[in-house]
Amino acid sequence: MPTLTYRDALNQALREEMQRDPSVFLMGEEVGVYQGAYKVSRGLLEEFGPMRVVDTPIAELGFAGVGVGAAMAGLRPVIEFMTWNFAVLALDQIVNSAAKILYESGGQVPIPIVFRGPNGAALQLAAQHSQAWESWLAHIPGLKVVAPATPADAKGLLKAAIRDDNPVIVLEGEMLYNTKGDVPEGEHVVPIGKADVKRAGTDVTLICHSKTVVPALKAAEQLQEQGVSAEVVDLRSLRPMDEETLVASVVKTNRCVVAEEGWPHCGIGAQVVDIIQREAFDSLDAPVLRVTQADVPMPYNKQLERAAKPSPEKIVAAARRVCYLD
Amino acid sequence: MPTLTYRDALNQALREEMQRDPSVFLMGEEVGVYQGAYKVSRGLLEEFGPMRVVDTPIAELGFAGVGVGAAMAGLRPVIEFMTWNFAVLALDQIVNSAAKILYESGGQVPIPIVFRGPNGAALQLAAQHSQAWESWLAHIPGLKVVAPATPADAKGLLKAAIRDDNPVIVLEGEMLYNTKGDVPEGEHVVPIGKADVKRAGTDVTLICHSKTVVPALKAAEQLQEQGVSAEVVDLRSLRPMDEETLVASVVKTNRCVVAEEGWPHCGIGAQVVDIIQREAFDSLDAPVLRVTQADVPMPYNKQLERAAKPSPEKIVAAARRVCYLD
Amino acid sequence: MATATAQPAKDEALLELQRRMLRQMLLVRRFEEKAAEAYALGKIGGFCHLYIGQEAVAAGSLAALRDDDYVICSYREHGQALVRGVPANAVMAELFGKATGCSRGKGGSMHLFDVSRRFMGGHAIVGGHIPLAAGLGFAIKYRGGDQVCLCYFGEAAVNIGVFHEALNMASVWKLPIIFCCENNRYGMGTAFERVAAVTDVVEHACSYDMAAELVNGMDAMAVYGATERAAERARKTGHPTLLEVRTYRFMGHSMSDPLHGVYRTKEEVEEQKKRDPISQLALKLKEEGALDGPALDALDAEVRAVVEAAVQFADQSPDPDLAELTSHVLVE
Amino acid sequence: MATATAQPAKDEALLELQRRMLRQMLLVRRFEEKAAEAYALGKIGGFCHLYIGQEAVAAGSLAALRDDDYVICSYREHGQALVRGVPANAVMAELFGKATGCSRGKGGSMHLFDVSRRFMGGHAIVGGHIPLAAGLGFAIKYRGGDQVCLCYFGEAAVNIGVFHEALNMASVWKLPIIFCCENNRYGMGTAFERVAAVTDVVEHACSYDMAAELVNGMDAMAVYGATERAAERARKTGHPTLLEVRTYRFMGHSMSDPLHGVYRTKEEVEEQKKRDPISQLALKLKEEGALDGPALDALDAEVRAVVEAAVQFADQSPDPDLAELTSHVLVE
Ligand SMILES: Cc1ncc(C[n+]2csc(CCOP(=O)(O)OP(=O)(O)O)c2C)c(N)n1
Ligand SMILES: Cc1ncc(C[n+]2csc(CCOP(=O)(O)OP(=O)(O)O)c2C)c(N)n1
Ligand SMILES: [Mg+2]
Ligand SMILES: [Mg+2]
Repeated sequence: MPTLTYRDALNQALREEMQRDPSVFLMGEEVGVYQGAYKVSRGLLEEFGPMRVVDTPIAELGFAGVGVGAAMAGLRPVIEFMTWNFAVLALDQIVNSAAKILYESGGQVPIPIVFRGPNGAALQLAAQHSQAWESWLAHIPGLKVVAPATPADAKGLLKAAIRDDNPVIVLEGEMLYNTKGDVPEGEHVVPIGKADVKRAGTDVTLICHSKTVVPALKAAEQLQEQGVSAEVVDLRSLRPMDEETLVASVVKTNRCVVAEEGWPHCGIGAQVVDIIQREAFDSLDAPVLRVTQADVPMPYNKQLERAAKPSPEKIVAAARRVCYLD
Repeated sequence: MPTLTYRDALNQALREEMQRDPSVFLMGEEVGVYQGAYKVSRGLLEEFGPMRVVDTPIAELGFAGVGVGAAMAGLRPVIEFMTWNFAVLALDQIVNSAAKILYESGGQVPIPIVFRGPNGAALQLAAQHSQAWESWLAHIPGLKVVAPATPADAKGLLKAAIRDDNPVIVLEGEMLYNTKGDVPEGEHVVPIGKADVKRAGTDVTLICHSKTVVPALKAAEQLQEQGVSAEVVDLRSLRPMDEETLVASVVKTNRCVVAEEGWPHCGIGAQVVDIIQREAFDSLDAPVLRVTQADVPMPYNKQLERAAKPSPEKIVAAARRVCYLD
Repeated sequence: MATATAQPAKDEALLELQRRMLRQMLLVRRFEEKAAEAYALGKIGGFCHLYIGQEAVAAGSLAALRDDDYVICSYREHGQALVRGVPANAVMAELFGKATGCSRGKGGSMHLFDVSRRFMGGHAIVGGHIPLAAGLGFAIKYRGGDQVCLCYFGEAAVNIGVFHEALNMASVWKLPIIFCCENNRYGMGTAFERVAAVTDVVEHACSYDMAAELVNGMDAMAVYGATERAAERARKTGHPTLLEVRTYRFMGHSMSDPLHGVYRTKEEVEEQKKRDPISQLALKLKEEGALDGPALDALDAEVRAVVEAAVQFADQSPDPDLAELTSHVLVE
Repeated sequence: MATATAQPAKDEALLELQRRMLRQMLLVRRFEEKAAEAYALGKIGGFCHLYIGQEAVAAGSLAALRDDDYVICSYREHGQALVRGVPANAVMAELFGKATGCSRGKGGSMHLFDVSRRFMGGHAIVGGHIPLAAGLGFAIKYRGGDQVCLCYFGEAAVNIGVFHEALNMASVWKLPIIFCCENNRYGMGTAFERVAAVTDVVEHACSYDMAAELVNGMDAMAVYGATERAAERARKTGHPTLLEVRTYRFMGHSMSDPLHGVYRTKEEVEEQKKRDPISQLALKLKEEGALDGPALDALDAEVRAVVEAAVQFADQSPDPDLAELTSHVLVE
């Protein structure tokens, strides 16, 4: 199987879907001439031309709306946000148009659209440019939300998103774009709504997604050295959420830690906790603990930023606490 | 103590604070000449003039930003959103300006601003006009979020919000504006961050806020008739959240139901569950259950709408389940 | 001579068009009068924004469109829906929240949809549907069609940012859109001049290098002509047009609103009612001998019957099944 | 005669002003050259947008302001901060993320603040600070002051809705604001003409009934003059002004960006560099005999020393205490 970066896996998914279906097009800031702010769309303008790879003005709300309008007419737009930080300006169109028109119209107008781009913090980009929006987006009925952690999942979930007849949010990671992994060639579609056990274990379940899969896997290694066998479950899909897989893991391990990049209050982890305590109440030997970004706007200073982010150490510490080792 | 409507309690708080502090002003759509879309600002234009009661164009993002800018210069704006549904357009200014400037500036620029208006569904206003945004707003560090349920709390929390040197979100309820209650005259300030036990009980804790306090109290009455003593805890403040009061109640009752107007996935209730299971793990005799809006865009049809909303019956049913009565 | 015989035919077609528009306007008027009654009886709920006074805009502009063109509206869209041909039964049933409504009772007054007529909905966030119109225009161009997209919005929407974002993109990308601003001078209780630095909406076209026209919205024929010119421009060159159609609403902002309120005088409303687009067109047709009193009465009786039937249909239709609560959240 | 003696004095003041602006521009240039070095060494992180090429805009416009006026900027604000008088030490330390930085190391390059100089920050969401400027202007008017608020933004911000919302409110309410659009022809890698229907930003002033001026941004004196006229208008009448200042950035969009990239040619950049605002002003002063080679060298040496000291200061300053992570989230 070829090894690709996460970036190239996304690029491959876009290219293959655009080749496959002429109604798929890509629109966003700098996606064309500039080849993508993070080069995810490299080469696509040359292959598909300016009608299918469309550079926009800086007008997030407007071009998100253009995408929804085009989807109303049956096209399959992929709207790239340079980062999800800027998509906050476009939420009205995502939430009030994309997520609601099917329902409001009594089922007449499907909105087959994808909104994608990097989510969460990169390095030292400070408060306005370092935000993780998954819990906001996952809150909204009428959307699907996925957050791939590996190149293979990036390709497979983006393909699934483009083929889905509903609005799908794809949360990527700037810090993931350069990571490498095996990626199946051609037809590789990962179904939306399925979590993935990235590492099996028996003593504690570490639930994570997107960028936090990396520290969770590192934490699992460290825990292994400390005699604790951790199972790492990657949510992959944040809406719908794969309750079955999560609950099955916790029923086995009896202990659980949830890690996420976002803020704690009403984060994705809170919802995971809600599910676990409800569906695995009798299996739980300890409260579920969470590892999140510190409850602060992201600071610029490197040390402070590091202290603000989830880390393998923080996950290990939480895992040890739910195992009553500390 | 005089009896006032929730609407008039808010009006009184605004008037008193504007009389008290000349740097307080009110800005929003229809707040002046029209006397407020829901008449919360009735009479204020006449008393304070057009520089302090400012009618805006329909430009939620813009006038929210004007408010933040004025706060940067030391004024104390109260920004009214006709409803929080429209404030989705203004989130960039709330989240990226109001909530972050103090931090980004290393503490130099406080933002003493209030954003207020009715939140959640009224009657048959359909999907775009019936949304409850509390979990989104409470997610953001740098904000405080309150949601009064009674006229007295409406007055006291709005006064506290206006006097606070931080950005405070005040979530009101269109369906609450006409409700009546005793309201202390003059200086009545309810501290932000304190929950309120609206009814004492011993068998199960019902946690609620804003509009769900009414069905929760009704549910408690019905439960009483069924021999179950329910304690009703009104969160009042959604950020910060009064963990102490919540946990103390559940430690006493050992059972808990959380009701809210918003959608289930990553709602306020998920955060409450996270707190309860973490801090009262050993006291819990059953999983915490939640009552929320159905996970759908709000339908227009009256019957469907009723089925979508939380109700005393749904709260009773959940309470009976956590008491293992059904 | 060809022209000599063609002339009367053309005139006849023109009169026919005007009679058709008159009927449509009457239908809208009578429909909404009934809707107001039903609202007072609690059969219609939520927000209900009447179009009374503005009928010439829908009738005139939609007459210039083809069946395969797209139409998209704000929440004040009963008139456009009816003129576009959405059956009165389906519209009234939607206002009643019934399963037979054009949005199955799930949308209500502000969200009328009929995809079979390319009627792409009413939308309730001010300005929110303007970029959707740009997207529909984008899809037309993407597919190489010669359709147009007609987008209605109020003058107060000009103050919201996304209007500008959409107009700029429509112009840069040359999208076949007719932006039809129904300037009725008020956004809720706020007079436009109190919140807009420039009250001539057409002025905004300059900033986007867009064709524009100021139109008398009380004259259905004027609206028809301007829309036809804009549609031709869009079909032939792909270029968008901004129409500022000056009109007036005779009723309150919505059914929960007083008729004139504090923001305008009773006299102003009365004065404006003298420009009633329906009486004006009826008078014109009478003067031209194309319509007599009995014919007008017959027309009125006919549309009243349609509306009466619609109310009965709506009344007798069932509510959506409770299972509909969770359907249409996603395409399965 | 009074005028005869006044003339030389006025000339001398003018020359003095130009020498001061020259020094400020040199300071900005040398500062940023060093910042680029420090970035390459990993001492500065995140996004770092250099101002090189645009120095005449900050120098010219800020010379027309009073100390009690407000200034607010986008993320490309090193130049404005330095010219406004924020000490080079504090700016460099901020870029280094140090506790001695003007935002205590928590803001970084895109969020320089100095309230003591009414420097109300760099802001990183395109267009997001434009309504903040309107709010600062509102506060001035609210208090009855005669200050102005000067707001800098790039031409690409004109495409985002909130620019329009803010301009409209500033005009309707007559707020004393100078909207200074630094039109450097590119927003990241996108040429303005590819994404804007009308590339003369001043055109937008018409839609808001606002005074406007097109300014040569490579000429500090031209910028000074236009800003002074706008400031006078604001102080005397409260009216806002839109300045479109044509300039050019000599570097990439940010430090992570190639110098010219695929979106513009090397030749174009080289051609533009011939209009370097610093060389132009230096040449002019030389031609007028107001500055000689050695004096220019001395000036350059002086600012280089200031910058060198700033780098040392930043380097030696401590990181913020880890406890700072949770301070300043809220006012206690
Ligand atoms: C973004 C937003 N803000 C506020 C509202 C509330 N609102 C509904 S209609 C309206 C007035 C709109 O006026 P205009 O655009 O002139 O249209 P008209 O009602 O006159 O047809 C307002 C303020 C809304 N629906 N959306
Ligand atoms: C709303 C938003 N969208 C996108 C970005 C990413 N971005 C940062 S700067 C920039 C270009 C801005 O260009 P311009 O306004 O001309 O200013 P310049 O950089 O030329 O000074 C973009 C697209 C952003 N910061 N904010
Ligand atoms: Mg109007
Ligand atoms: Mg630029």
